[in-house]
Amino acid sequence: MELFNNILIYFVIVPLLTLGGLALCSNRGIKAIRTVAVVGACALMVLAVWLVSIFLQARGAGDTSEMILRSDVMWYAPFNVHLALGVDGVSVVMILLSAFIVFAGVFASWKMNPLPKQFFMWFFLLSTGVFGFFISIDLFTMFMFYEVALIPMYLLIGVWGSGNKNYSAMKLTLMLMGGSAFLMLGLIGIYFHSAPEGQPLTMNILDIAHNDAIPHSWQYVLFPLTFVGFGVLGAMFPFHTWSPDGHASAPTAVSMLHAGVLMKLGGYGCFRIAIYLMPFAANELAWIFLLLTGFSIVYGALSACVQTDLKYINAYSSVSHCGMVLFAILMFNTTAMTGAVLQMLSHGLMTALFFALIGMIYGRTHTRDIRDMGGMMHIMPYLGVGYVIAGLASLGLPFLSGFAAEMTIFFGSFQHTDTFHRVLTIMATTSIVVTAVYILRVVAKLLFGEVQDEHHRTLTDASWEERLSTATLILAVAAIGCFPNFFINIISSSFDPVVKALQAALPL
Amino acid sequence: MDLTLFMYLIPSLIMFGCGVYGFITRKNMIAIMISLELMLNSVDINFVVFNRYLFPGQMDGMFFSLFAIAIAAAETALALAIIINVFRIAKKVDINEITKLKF
Amino acid sequence: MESVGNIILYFIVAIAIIVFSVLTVTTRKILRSATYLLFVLFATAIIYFQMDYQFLGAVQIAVYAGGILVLFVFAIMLTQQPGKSAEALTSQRRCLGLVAALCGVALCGYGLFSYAGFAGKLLSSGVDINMEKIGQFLLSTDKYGYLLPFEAISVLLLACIIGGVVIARRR
Amino acid sequence: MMDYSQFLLMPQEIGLLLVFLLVFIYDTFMPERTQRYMPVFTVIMMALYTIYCFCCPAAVGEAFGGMFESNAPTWVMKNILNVGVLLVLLQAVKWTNSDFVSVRRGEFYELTLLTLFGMFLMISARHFLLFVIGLETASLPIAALAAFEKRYYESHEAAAKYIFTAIFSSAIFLLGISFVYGMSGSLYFKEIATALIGNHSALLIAALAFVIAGVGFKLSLVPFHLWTADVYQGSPTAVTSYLSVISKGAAAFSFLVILVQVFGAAYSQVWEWMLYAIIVLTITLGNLFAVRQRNLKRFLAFSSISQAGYIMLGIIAVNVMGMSSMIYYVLVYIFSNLAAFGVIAAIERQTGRVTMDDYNGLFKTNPWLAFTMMLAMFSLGGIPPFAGFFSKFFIFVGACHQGSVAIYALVLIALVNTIISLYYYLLVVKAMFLRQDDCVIPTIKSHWTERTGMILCVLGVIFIGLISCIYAYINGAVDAIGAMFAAIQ
Amino acid sequence: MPLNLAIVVVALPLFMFLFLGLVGVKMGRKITGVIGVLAMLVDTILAYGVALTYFFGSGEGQIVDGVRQAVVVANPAWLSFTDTLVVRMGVLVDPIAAMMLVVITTVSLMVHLYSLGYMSDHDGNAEKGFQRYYAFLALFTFSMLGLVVATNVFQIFVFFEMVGLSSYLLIGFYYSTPAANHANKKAFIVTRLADLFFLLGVMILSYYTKTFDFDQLVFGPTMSGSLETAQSAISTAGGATFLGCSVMAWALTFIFIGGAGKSAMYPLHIWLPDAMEGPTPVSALIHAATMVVAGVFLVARLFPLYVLVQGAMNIILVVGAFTAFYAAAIACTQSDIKRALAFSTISQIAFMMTSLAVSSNENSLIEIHEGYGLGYMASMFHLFTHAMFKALLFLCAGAIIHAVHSNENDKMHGLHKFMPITSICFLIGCLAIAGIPPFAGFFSKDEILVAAYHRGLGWGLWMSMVACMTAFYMFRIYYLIFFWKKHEVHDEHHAPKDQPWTMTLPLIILAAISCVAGFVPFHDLVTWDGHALHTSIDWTVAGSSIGVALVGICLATVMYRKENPLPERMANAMRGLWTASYKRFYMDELYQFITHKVIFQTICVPIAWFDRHIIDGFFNLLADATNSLSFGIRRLQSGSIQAYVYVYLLGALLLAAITMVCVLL
Repeated sequence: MELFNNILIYFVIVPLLTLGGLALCSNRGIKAIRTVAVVGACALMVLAVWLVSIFLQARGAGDTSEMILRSDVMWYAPFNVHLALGVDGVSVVMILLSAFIVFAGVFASWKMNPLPKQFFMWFFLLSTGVFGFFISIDLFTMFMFYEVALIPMYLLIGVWGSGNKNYSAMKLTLMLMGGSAFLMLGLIGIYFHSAPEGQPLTMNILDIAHNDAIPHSWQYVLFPLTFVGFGVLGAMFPFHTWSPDGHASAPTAVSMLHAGVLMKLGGYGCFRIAIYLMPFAANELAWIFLLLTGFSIVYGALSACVQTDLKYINAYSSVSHCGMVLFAILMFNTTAMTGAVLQMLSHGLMTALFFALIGMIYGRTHTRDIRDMGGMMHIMPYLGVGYVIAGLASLGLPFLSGFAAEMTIFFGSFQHTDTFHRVLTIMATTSIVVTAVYILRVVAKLLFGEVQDEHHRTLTDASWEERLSTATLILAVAAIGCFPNFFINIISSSFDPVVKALQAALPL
Repeated sequence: MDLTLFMYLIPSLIMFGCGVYGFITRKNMIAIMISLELMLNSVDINFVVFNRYLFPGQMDGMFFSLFAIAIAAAETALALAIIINVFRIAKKVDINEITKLKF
Repeated sequence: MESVGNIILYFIVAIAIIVFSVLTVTTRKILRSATYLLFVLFATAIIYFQMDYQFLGAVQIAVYAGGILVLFVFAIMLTQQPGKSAEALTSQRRCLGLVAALCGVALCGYGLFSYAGFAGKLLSSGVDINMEKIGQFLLSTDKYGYLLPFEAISVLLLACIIGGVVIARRR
Repeated sequence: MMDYSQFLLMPQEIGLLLVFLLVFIYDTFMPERTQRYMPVFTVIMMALYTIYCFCCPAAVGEAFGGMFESNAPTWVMKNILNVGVLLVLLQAVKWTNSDFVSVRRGEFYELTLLTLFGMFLMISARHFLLFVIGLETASLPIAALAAFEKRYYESHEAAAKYIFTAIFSSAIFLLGISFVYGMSGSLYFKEIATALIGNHSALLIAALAFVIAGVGFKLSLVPFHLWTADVYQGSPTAVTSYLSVISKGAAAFSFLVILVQVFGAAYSQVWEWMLYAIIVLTITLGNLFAVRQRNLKRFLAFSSISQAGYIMLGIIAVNVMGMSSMIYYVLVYIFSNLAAFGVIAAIERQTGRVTMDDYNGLFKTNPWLAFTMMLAMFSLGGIPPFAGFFSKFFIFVGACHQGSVAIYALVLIALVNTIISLYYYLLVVKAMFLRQDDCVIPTIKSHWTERTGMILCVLGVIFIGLISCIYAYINGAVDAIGAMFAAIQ
Repeated sequence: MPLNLAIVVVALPLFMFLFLGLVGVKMGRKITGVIGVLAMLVDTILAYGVALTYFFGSGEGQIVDGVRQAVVVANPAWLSFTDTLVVRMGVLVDPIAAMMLVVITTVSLMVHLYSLGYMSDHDGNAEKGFQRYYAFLALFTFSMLGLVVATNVFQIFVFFEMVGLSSYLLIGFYYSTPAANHANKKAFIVTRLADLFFLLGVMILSYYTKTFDFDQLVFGPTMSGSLETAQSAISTAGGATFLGCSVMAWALTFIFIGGAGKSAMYPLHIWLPDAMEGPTPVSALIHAATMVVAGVFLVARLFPLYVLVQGAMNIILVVGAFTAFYAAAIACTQSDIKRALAFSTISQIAFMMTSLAVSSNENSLIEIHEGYGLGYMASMFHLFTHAMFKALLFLCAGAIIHAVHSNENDKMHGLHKFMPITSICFLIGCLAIAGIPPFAGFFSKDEILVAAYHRGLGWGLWMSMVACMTAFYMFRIYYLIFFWKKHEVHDEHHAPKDQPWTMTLPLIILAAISCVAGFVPFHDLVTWDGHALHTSIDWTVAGSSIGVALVGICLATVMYRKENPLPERMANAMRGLWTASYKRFYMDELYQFITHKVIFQTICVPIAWFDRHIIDGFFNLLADATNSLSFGIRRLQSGSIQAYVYVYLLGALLLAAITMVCVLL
């Protein structure tokens, strides 16, 4: 099979094999379960790094094609659905990000109880969906993997979550599925206008973009459908309310994977499908979504300032940061869009780190209310330091990932000459202050100050697997922060086709 | 005076209407069954009349009625059997009694 | 121009059908209801005779009047409780029924009477429908032949018999 | 001319009757002690017959002067129904051998096979008389099946409700046909279609409404659906599952044939909008009713109502893609729903518990049953990678292929409804996985036949979507009669 | 010594940070301190080497045609926004950078050494978190060095953030005390707010000029400050205006606000007094000598641009002059010696700002007159000297605090007898800051006053008045600590005494530097355009400045030399003013009100409520509506066959009727 010569397909096969391997384990043999999960996660990590090197080699060798590692196998001929694979720079870094977070997630859920086997099975199903989404360039398979990634959330939150988990799980699932309902209609609409009259319809994104056949009147409908569809997952205001509840109830690793990777599916989809395929409507309607996302940046940050639950704070901060991703994508120039991807990476890693740490802290103190905690730095210095680093990354400190991403976004956005974009950009920049406010507020309450509860004095610091999990993420955060150009070089050329399409669609 | 098609359709229609009325108003299940017979019977008249007036060369309508009578007989038999069964358990043939399954 | 006899017969039949239909569904005694139904069925049979479908008329009398009605009477006898007087209808229920029936009749009536193809159609004479022809059509496999429905209805009847057995069994 | 060779065009019907006869003979003449192997015998016979039908090529052609037609889609549809019935029978084996039912177990299988025969007639009939007979054969014995659990009052109530509504609806249906006959002078589909071209009279509209009501009753489309929930709840589970998938599938197919072949000319003028309204109502009301149900059988009844609305999307599309998606949808629906009913039946048979609250914490005691149920729910809710997702996507694509904006709006409504439906499907999952209860259903050892049935369903749910050749097979079959739609568009 | 070593100078503290932070934690406390000090010593030697090489060496092209050139040692790309907008992380050595290298490493080394003693208890045992402390010190040193060697404005921004972080970490070193916990947050957020403006300024600037690099913004072809280059950079904006002002004015004002935040200019000064919650050596290093002058450094870096943009410069001038007075006024009444020193710092930095700002005047665009070159030089000179004597003062204060365990001067009094060395060092510091020759402060302050008088008589008088106040409040503190009345000793064993050599040695070194630093030939070495400046002491100005300083000192002597009721009476006489000054003119309360009452209570809380109840409520409402609708239509399923059939029939009829109406009409 030609398909199996492509490294990309293994990003789906490996999690599925892990899933199968886990299914064979007994629920009592925790060691076997862990071994299988770790092997799977490591394999993914190796694959991801390998993929990056392949990509760099290909680009280095002068391969300037839009996507590399293309494979195409017919699946459903009547609908022209293919199993079409291919990656560009954006997908490559997204895959790398996912591999990192899966890896960290496995260690973060090391002591998962009860039903570790089932937990890891759902976990790997989720990652199958995520990887599948990033490697696909066919609308149908993308959408399929997208939903595959969504639904395990229900059980992962519902069974292994905490707090008001039933409500949260249901809300999250329904809202995300609601988004994907709009999305599905949008995709069907795109499919039926994917080719000029008389040519066979196609689901292949590159072909659709190449054909550029979607009538403008249809773009006006389909663009909002797809953008909102993905935007819901990207926590776009006002469809973000699943996020605080969902994250608050989700178990650690799930929050990590969800905030770290799954929410990125939204931004990725917005740019790869909504904007790329419908540049005309994107140009025409961007202002609406710019207003929404620009607003949500500040809105999320301000909301985070008053929360007292660690996870709520983080969830609102995600609203703000993910708003920035969509905001930057809508700026339609290479710099801002590159910044958006950097922000996805950055937010993915640092939120995962946040959630990992919160989970570990919660696992010890059994509370997430910052009013009940204090002086944790004394008690668990490792976790404390990790939290501070995550916080600093979040508030955009140089040499950590957030800074490079945000600056690229701001400077990219500011390249627009008109007042509208600039005012929005300035509005967005104010978030760096508000972010500092709520991050430092948490750090001060949670880590510094007096120990609030004497029982907390007996708590222990991170165990080795927790250290490994967080150290991986911290390293990744620092790597992006210290060498942003490495990532920018991978990413930025991927936006050329999109930007070109957008410019071609501009009314003269 | 001519006996037009409509003149036969009118009684048939009224018969059907009576059947509907009976079905909706009667409480006794057997009475409801009787109303249903009226409805089925009126349809038979329709077929026959249409056939005879409009398409006298063929006998489709007539055959349809013929089979419809047979079907009606089968239906009636089965329905009455069920009614009697219900009666054996509920000791009533009142249709208002069998409303346990609802909402 | 129809013969007067036919016209008179028609009116008798029509009025009988209308009156007895109404009585069937309004009478408070269930046994009477069955009896009125019998009259309706007979009147229907007369219509069939008028239409020259003697065979159908005969079947109508034999199956309906002779078979089904007997079933009804048996069922009534089985289920009737002595001393229990007939049902009393609430006026609300009656209104609802009347509305539904009238609406249905009005709609169908409008449809039928507004249909151009039906207007002014008269009975054509000279149609020869004999038993032989009926028999041939009934067992023909060609177009307008009814062998397959004939076989199929036997299956239906078989199914109903088995169904009846299921229902009738004590356990 | 008596040309009995025409019977050769209906090998599936004849084969089915043969199976019926064998079962009947076994039931009637075999000694009492061997009777308990009768269900297995039936299943084996049915399986052999099904496999045979899959293996031999489709009979294509018209018989009896166009009264009966066998072509590729009908062949495929009947095969699908065969598979469904096989699964139903498999799951019913243990139930029919139980103490209270065993005296009548022969009748159960005989009636099931005979109703299936009626459905085959419906599918292949190209003449209204044959269709009516098929319809009655397919619906009347079900009343008897509904009354099968004689111990329970509910069973009788269900039967009574069913038979009354059925007869009423058949009266309405016949009235509609009588109008059609009055306008066209024929009962053959093709002749009627020719005669009705250009006819948009009030009478035609009334007739269409009545025909739709008559078949809509079988499909339990809103507002002809009210019997559904009560009957599903009251009937024995095996019958409910049979009613919900097989009967619905056959009716959907024949509904399409009638609407397209007979009334095709009136599509855009008349019945597109009727169907449009019905679909919106069916999906929405079905969902709204389902949201609050606690009894799982009743719950699945409402869910099946809303599913019927989705199936109708394949009809309103009036194109090859829509029709093949519809058949595919039915196939997937059979597997998903039977998986759910399999679990319900297994649990009900041993504990008698059928409400959602009874299922609280089921995962702890019966992980595999819970897993099966969950897959079924996900598939019904349209979650990938399970088959339900594919069928939903395809049927939406098929509908949108029709092209008008109104249909896009319809699909949007349907999609919004999938969210509601997902909500209540997840309620079941929630009960099984998320909730705890003091009196959890104890661990159940299900019979091997039940287990086989469920495993087959699970395999189907997982793989039907992923293996594209199944859809290709259906699509290829429907393509053969693509000309049918060409006339409309 | 090759200038390339500047890279090592910057990188060594970074390495030390990582080493101490990751490995040091596992090692003993003392040993990490010693390693830190030794590394810093090496770094200092290297920095001196680099500076001496730069100023006095004969390396490649440092002075060409009498112009001292900037040398870019390394400049790799770090973050590419667009093809032209590329952020580089480079090392640039020019006069002010070289000067700053010296200042930073010197003070840092002193603080490293001093902390060995300060961060231990009286038995010489190092405190908990000792390793962390040294790691943070190294981090700060790295950040500050990175800042001063920046090759582009964005790099300065990056290191602005980094020094902000180190400051945050060090202020919060005693993180379990609420005050420190609060202060570090405040410091970070206030400076972040300022940095936001800095960022906006950089965004605007870089948008028009398409570059961040100094060599395209301010350096001419000779790699020294050039008005022509600045003019061409400004002209890229093409006269674009926003709200009536040119965009460049906006950009530069915003950038100044960034600097003002770090340099604690009014009204962004409020974090600095609170920052004194950190360990005193940290205050000496960060909040007196180095980080707080980052703003001055920034303005100096972009000096040619500011010179050409009159509006921005005027803002700086007004802000600087006002802050100088304002802070001095507050310093006169503070009882916490560190706070008093902090306000003194603010005032002195304002001096530097003012000095930069007086450099321009209306016709300076055409004619390069002596005044503004002088202001720049004076500012840098004062920066240098101030770093030395203010570090000295803080370290002295630290020694005192370490001895008496309190910041309040009423716990001190009469310490001269107990701590003679400290007292003398402190006195030297006071004399230096008061501007008494021959101590360092005299020379630099004198140049500033000269520059101010150049600008206008009013500015000169104003600054002289502030100089007088400086002398007054410094000696007020001095007397209150060391004299006033006899120190009450409660416990003979713990009587205050001079601290161990690790703490005393830095004092002595810094005192020595303060004595001689004034003689460094700054006008030759550090000028904005690389040309040596020919100045001589203007004795009219110098005399008057000595005079006002003496007036201040005398006044302080009269009031505070011995215990007497005079201060009390004066305070009572001007109760309102005194209290306002003591309460720092209620700026903190104002901020508190704005942040807590306005922003938090009327914006954040309602937004959070809105999100939970309106937005989320809407989605919940959808769900509830579905549920109640579901409940509402339940009656349809009444269980009665007749009702079912009724619905069935009416449904069919309605379907037909509606279709008839639609089709036939």
